[in-house]
Amino acid sequence: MSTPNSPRLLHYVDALREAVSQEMERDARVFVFGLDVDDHRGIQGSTLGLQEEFGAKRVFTTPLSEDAMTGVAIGAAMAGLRPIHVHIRMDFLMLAMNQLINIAAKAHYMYGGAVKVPLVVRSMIGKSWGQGAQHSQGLYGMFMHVPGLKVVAPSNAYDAKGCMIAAIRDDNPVIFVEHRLLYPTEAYVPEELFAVPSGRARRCAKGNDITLVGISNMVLECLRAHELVAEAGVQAEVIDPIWLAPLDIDTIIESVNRTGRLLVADNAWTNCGASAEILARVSESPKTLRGVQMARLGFAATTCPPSPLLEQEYYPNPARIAAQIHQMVRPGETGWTPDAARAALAYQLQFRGPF
Amino acid sequence: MSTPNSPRLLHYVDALREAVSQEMERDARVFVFGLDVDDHRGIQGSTLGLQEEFGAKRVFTTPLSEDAMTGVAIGAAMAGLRPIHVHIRMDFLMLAMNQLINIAAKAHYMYGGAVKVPLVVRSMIGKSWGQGAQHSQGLYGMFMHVPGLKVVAPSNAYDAKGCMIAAIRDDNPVIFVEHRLLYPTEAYVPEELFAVPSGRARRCAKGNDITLVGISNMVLECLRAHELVAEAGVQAEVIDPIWLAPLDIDTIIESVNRTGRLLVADNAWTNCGASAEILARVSESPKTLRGVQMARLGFAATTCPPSPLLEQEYYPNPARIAAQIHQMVRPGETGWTPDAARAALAYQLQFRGPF
Amino acid sequence: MGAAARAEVSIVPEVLPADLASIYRKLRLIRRTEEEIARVYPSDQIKSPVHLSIGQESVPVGVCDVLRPDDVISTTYRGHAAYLAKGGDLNAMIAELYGKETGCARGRGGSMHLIDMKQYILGGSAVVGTTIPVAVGYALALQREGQGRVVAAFFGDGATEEGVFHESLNFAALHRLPVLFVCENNFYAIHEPLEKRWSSRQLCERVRTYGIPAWQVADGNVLEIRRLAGEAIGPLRTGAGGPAFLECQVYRWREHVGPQEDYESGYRERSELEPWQERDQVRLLGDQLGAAERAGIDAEIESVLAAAFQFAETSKFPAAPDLFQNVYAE
Amino acid sequence: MGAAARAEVSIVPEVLPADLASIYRKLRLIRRTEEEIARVYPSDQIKSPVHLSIGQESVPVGVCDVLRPDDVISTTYRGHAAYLAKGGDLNAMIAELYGKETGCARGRGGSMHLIDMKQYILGGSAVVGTTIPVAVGYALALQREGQGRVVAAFFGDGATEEGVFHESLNFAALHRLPVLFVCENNFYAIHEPLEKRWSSRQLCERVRTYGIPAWQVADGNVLEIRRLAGEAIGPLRTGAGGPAFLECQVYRWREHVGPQEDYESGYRERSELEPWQERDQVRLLGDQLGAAERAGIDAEIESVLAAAFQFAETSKFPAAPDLFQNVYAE
Ligand SMILES: Cc1ncc(C[n+]2csc(CCOP(=O)(O)OP(=O)(O)O)c2C)c(N)n1
Ligand SMILES: Cc1ncc(C[n+]2csc(CCOP(=O)(O)OP(=O)(O)O)c2C)c(N)n1
Ligand SMILES: [Mg+2]
Ligand SMILES: [Mg+2]
Repeated sequence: MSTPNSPRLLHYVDALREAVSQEMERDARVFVFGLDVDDHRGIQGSTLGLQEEFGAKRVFTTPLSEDAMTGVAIGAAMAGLRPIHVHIRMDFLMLAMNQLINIAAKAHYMYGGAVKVPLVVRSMIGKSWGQGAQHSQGLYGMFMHVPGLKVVAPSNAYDAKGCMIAAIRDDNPVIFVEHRLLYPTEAYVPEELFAVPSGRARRCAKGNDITLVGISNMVLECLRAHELVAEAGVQAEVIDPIWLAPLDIDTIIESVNRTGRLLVADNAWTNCGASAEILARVSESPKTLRGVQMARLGFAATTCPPSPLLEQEYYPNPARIAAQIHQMVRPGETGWTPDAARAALAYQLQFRGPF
Repeated sequence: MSTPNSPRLLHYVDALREAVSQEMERDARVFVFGLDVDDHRGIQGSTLGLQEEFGAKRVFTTPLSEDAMTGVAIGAAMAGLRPIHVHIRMDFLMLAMNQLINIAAKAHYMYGGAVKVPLVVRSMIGKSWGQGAQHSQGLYGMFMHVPGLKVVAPSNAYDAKGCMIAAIRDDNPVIFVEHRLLYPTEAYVPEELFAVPSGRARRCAKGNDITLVGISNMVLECLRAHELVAEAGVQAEVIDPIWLAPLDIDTIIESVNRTGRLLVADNAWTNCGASAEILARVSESPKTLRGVQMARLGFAATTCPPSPLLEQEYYPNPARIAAQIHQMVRPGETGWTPDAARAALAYQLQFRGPF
Repeated sequence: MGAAARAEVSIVPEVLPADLASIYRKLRLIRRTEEEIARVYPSDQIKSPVHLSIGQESVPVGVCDVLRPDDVISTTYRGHAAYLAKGGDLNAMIAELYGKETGCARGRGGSMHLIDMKQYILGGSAVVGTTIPVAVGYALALQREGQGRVVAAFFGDGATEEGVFHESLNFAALHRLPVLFVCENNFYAIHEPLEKRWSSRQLCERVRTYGIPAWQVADGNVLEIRRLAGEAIGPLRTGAGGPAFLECQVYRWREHVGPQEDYESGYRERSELEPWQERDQVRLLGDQLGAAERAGIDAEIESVLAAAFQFAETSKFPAAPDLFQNVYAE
Repeated sequence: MGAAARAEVSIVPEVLPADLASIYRKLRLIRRTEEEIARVYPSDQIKSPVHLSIGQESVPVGVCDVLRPDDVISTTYRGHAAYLAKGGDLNAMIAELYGKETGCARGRGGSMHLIDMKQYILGGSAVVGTTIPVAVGYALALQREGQGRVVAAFFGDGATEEGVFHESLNFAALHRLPVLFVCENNFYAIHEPLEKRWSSRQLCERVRTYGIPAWQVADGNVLEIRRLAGEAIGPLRTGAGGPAFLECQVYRWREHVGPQEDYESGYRERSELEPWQERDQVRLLGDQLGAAERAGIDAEIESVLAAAFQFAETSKFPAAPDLFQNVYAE
């Protein structure tokens, strides 16, 4: 667990921008492009000011051509540049799959090591306000499936900065997963450059009753659930994998061996998703003690509906996570749910990473 | 487990073609299109003769435009036709992801039930002879991830016909996964129309020592491994899920509860793949007895290399599956591998489905 | 101004007075509906990002006016106008914006996914360009059917940058499918102007290289759009005419998404808007009607609008247990 | 015939005798290499699907002859010819086909993924069209570098049907990137003729609508291709000239994949081949050389070829434990 060296609070969105700006300053090969990175909204603020700072050759918008623009990023990366390709929604990556899966992931291997593809692909998962079917997907499971890609989903401003710096410096294509609701969250973030490299999960809360793994925004929901079940005397340990590929399963297994229970809360569908992989790895590992109880929560196995009651039902939330925890830890006391008022209040809790 | 009503042996490739031909005969709304479906090779024979039989309005090639052609299929399906869209390699589906994930999977839900997308997307997984990085992928895990899609991967000619008929009659988009090496395999296939509907796995071989789940071509490799370990007195049960989405986990759990051991051999990478999902479902199910030992085999976590020694190492094979089984069932006797000569001979075993 | 405008739009001879009234009604209905949406929006009752077509109404109205009821249209996330122009159910549209069970997509779509299959309005999509090949696929089915029906596919200038647009043009032309491609060129994709996205403006020329006849209307004139759409669609109904293409330049008066104007945000000047407001098709068409007729139409629109918002407000939200409906078709 | 051919090809003035010899050498090297591949193929030592360029050599040879060593090319799965034309290592190529560790992709690519970054040959791809935007991205880097280097991107007629081709043209033209797009139009994608895939033949016209100058060479003439490539590339080196486009019509003499002819399979007639054989560029260029010079070149080629196959045969296969190398770059 990293400790902040700096008392400075920064928003997630500003941490992203700062990381990119500092890396661009440091390394002239880094450039940022993608639809709307240069407008007055600047990808919800995360690219704001970069064009003024670094000029239109290093920060520029593109036509609506996700497939070719991904190829362009790959080609530029092969030539030695270090592109950051930005998409305002993860759903749009479906247009870039051919280049990402068939070229970016494979180039280094398939060409016998002759080229590298140091590429960062940023995209945001949307949520709420009727984002609906095509602006809400967390499709990182697809990228975790494919060797050659790295996948990271920072849950707080500290990691946002550190992971972005690590991603930019990585010589491999990195799928950088952001969540819209994380943008306004704050954490203590050092001003200096630092990397949160791949391969290390972080324990965000201690507990011995159950291991809770949260992904991206679900880390916050898990921390809220942690508070809710604490009321009932249940101590949930919360782990943030941070990097999904490569995945630090050892930290999770160590915890699971202590708690005997594993609950993964994902920001995505469970089927063949990150939560499936985590359960599978824990299950198959010879290091895991026998008899662990496991469960997953994720998006309901439906398309995301915009209508409010449906949308509420669609997403895991602290109350539902808490209820699931309770059911696993205290199977005798059926039907426990956190107090509704407290569950609502859970959203007012401020969690300041790094956890 | 289905029993054949007919003594007729048919190749997988011919079973596919027969299913399509009979359905086209039965239902004028069915049509077949895709690159090269009408040439003299006819997608390795699987579409051969269809254009002569049904004319160029119902069987036709397309430009190289996978993205738009997928949209065309969806639009035609919304209008009431029942397209079968053919791709000679699964890898090319990466160009069709936007339409498949963002439209086909979601249309019925997102439009409140106002439209249906009865679409079959056929594609083939390649193997051997230097198919290499981009002609060998089994990417069905990505489709399993997304609600609204069905996924099927028949392992023998009987299922090829029955699943194709079920897929054509299904009112949902079905990702129909074929494996190149299965095309020449034979099974007893009834001449009449029959459906192998979703939601039912099949036990292909009985055993009480371990549950082996094979997917697509890996069913055959598992049956071969079953023979190899039988020599050592190990009885492996082999299960073919047939349909991957929806997935019949109950049949697997019932078996696992009997054997106490689960090994999934997949035709794909394990990370977030079908094998991950199967382990996760077994692990989380309250029906599963505690203490099950689990493992997965799949493509090595690399890009597929064409060079022969590497390629051999890349794929699970009967010897490797057998060794893994033995290690799980007889952990005391370390290092057992099947006799090399026998392992080679395993490839001469003829397995005639339906298993 | 009224006189000059009248002269300008009345040059198209085949427009009968009854046509004018009905065209005006549609234009006005769309304008007023979106103004109401904008007015209500701050109340947070509409739980969906809205992409208003205010200023762009003439494109779908002009095109849909020459369509048969059993013709088909495809739309985008900026689909309110086309939906209404083709006769989509107003109550169901507003209810959809409110996320209600009575919505045209039963609250499962939202503003970006309007649909009305009874009026042959294919569902909108929030991913730019995706509805174009779907429209072409529908046209393939109509060609097979052979009843002379056609599809009109609406999309923005940004959509033409997506490869799928080209793939769709080629396939439609190759098979001579009955589809009219309609590009609503409002010069912007979100805040990015054409200059940053198009290497040249020769869109119609490009489309013609596929063997597709193409026309451009540069001023948003609804009657000109209607006339050209009619001309373009005629041959399509015979089964022999291939696709056709219409580029209609228009201007988006409001912000890309949301209810407000955005001329202070820096990416465009209000002076760009002004010529478009001067040739505002809603007003100009209205000016051609008699005062009483116009007032009658206006009043009727206010009443259906009030009823539609009332309908939406009083309708029920889909209930949580219904979340799992329609994941798969039975 | 020799005389007529000489007259035909010698009209391009700027070709010096030394150029002729070197062009002939490349054409001949490619032709002979692929003939050898075809000859060896039935022995199963080549463990890779081979897409031969026999008959199409003049396109990459003509283009690469005007490239600098530090210029870049991108290729396809049908990439042997371009690889050799740009100076790719022959030994490493044959070894790659054999799946050996000494292969240009260390046996991890195969015939469809030839690469030689020392010669600035970007890796080929087995997914049609995918290398086009990658080439454009490389050109973006070269533009930033400002050293006058250019990229030549080779692809087939089928690739132009993929949307990414259009997206790439637009972006390259918008940013005026130094890339020469070269379409090797051999009239077929696998067994499907253009008629079943293109709604019209106006490819160059289409490309021009992006503001990209475009030329067509209809007879495969290597010197004409070379001349036009030189003309096209000149402005690109200044940093101000945008992309350019060359459509070169050629004919694939052998089957789509594999070593043989396929005129009996029904999708095309041998009569299509004949005019192309009559203007076979390898022979015609050879005819322009003195007999001794030609014989010298031919002999030298046979010896490097023999050495290359020998090299491939005697090289080692990558060993199983090395499977996990290079999944990630360190
Ligand atoms: C494939 C895709 N890329 C990017 C976006 C983000 N986006 C939403 S609307 C829009 C602008 C589209 O412009 P245009 O097609 O001209 O339509 P307009 O909004 O002007 O009507 C963009 C880029 C998207 N929705 N889909
Ligand atoms: C995206 C994609 N679709 C389909 C294929 C199957 N395929 C392999 S080669 C080929 C023909 C391509 O034709 P063209 O671009 O003209 O190149 P040529 O083979 O004629 O040189 C096709 C369709 C593929 N490899 N990639
Ligand atoms: Mg626009
Ligand atoms: Mg070709």
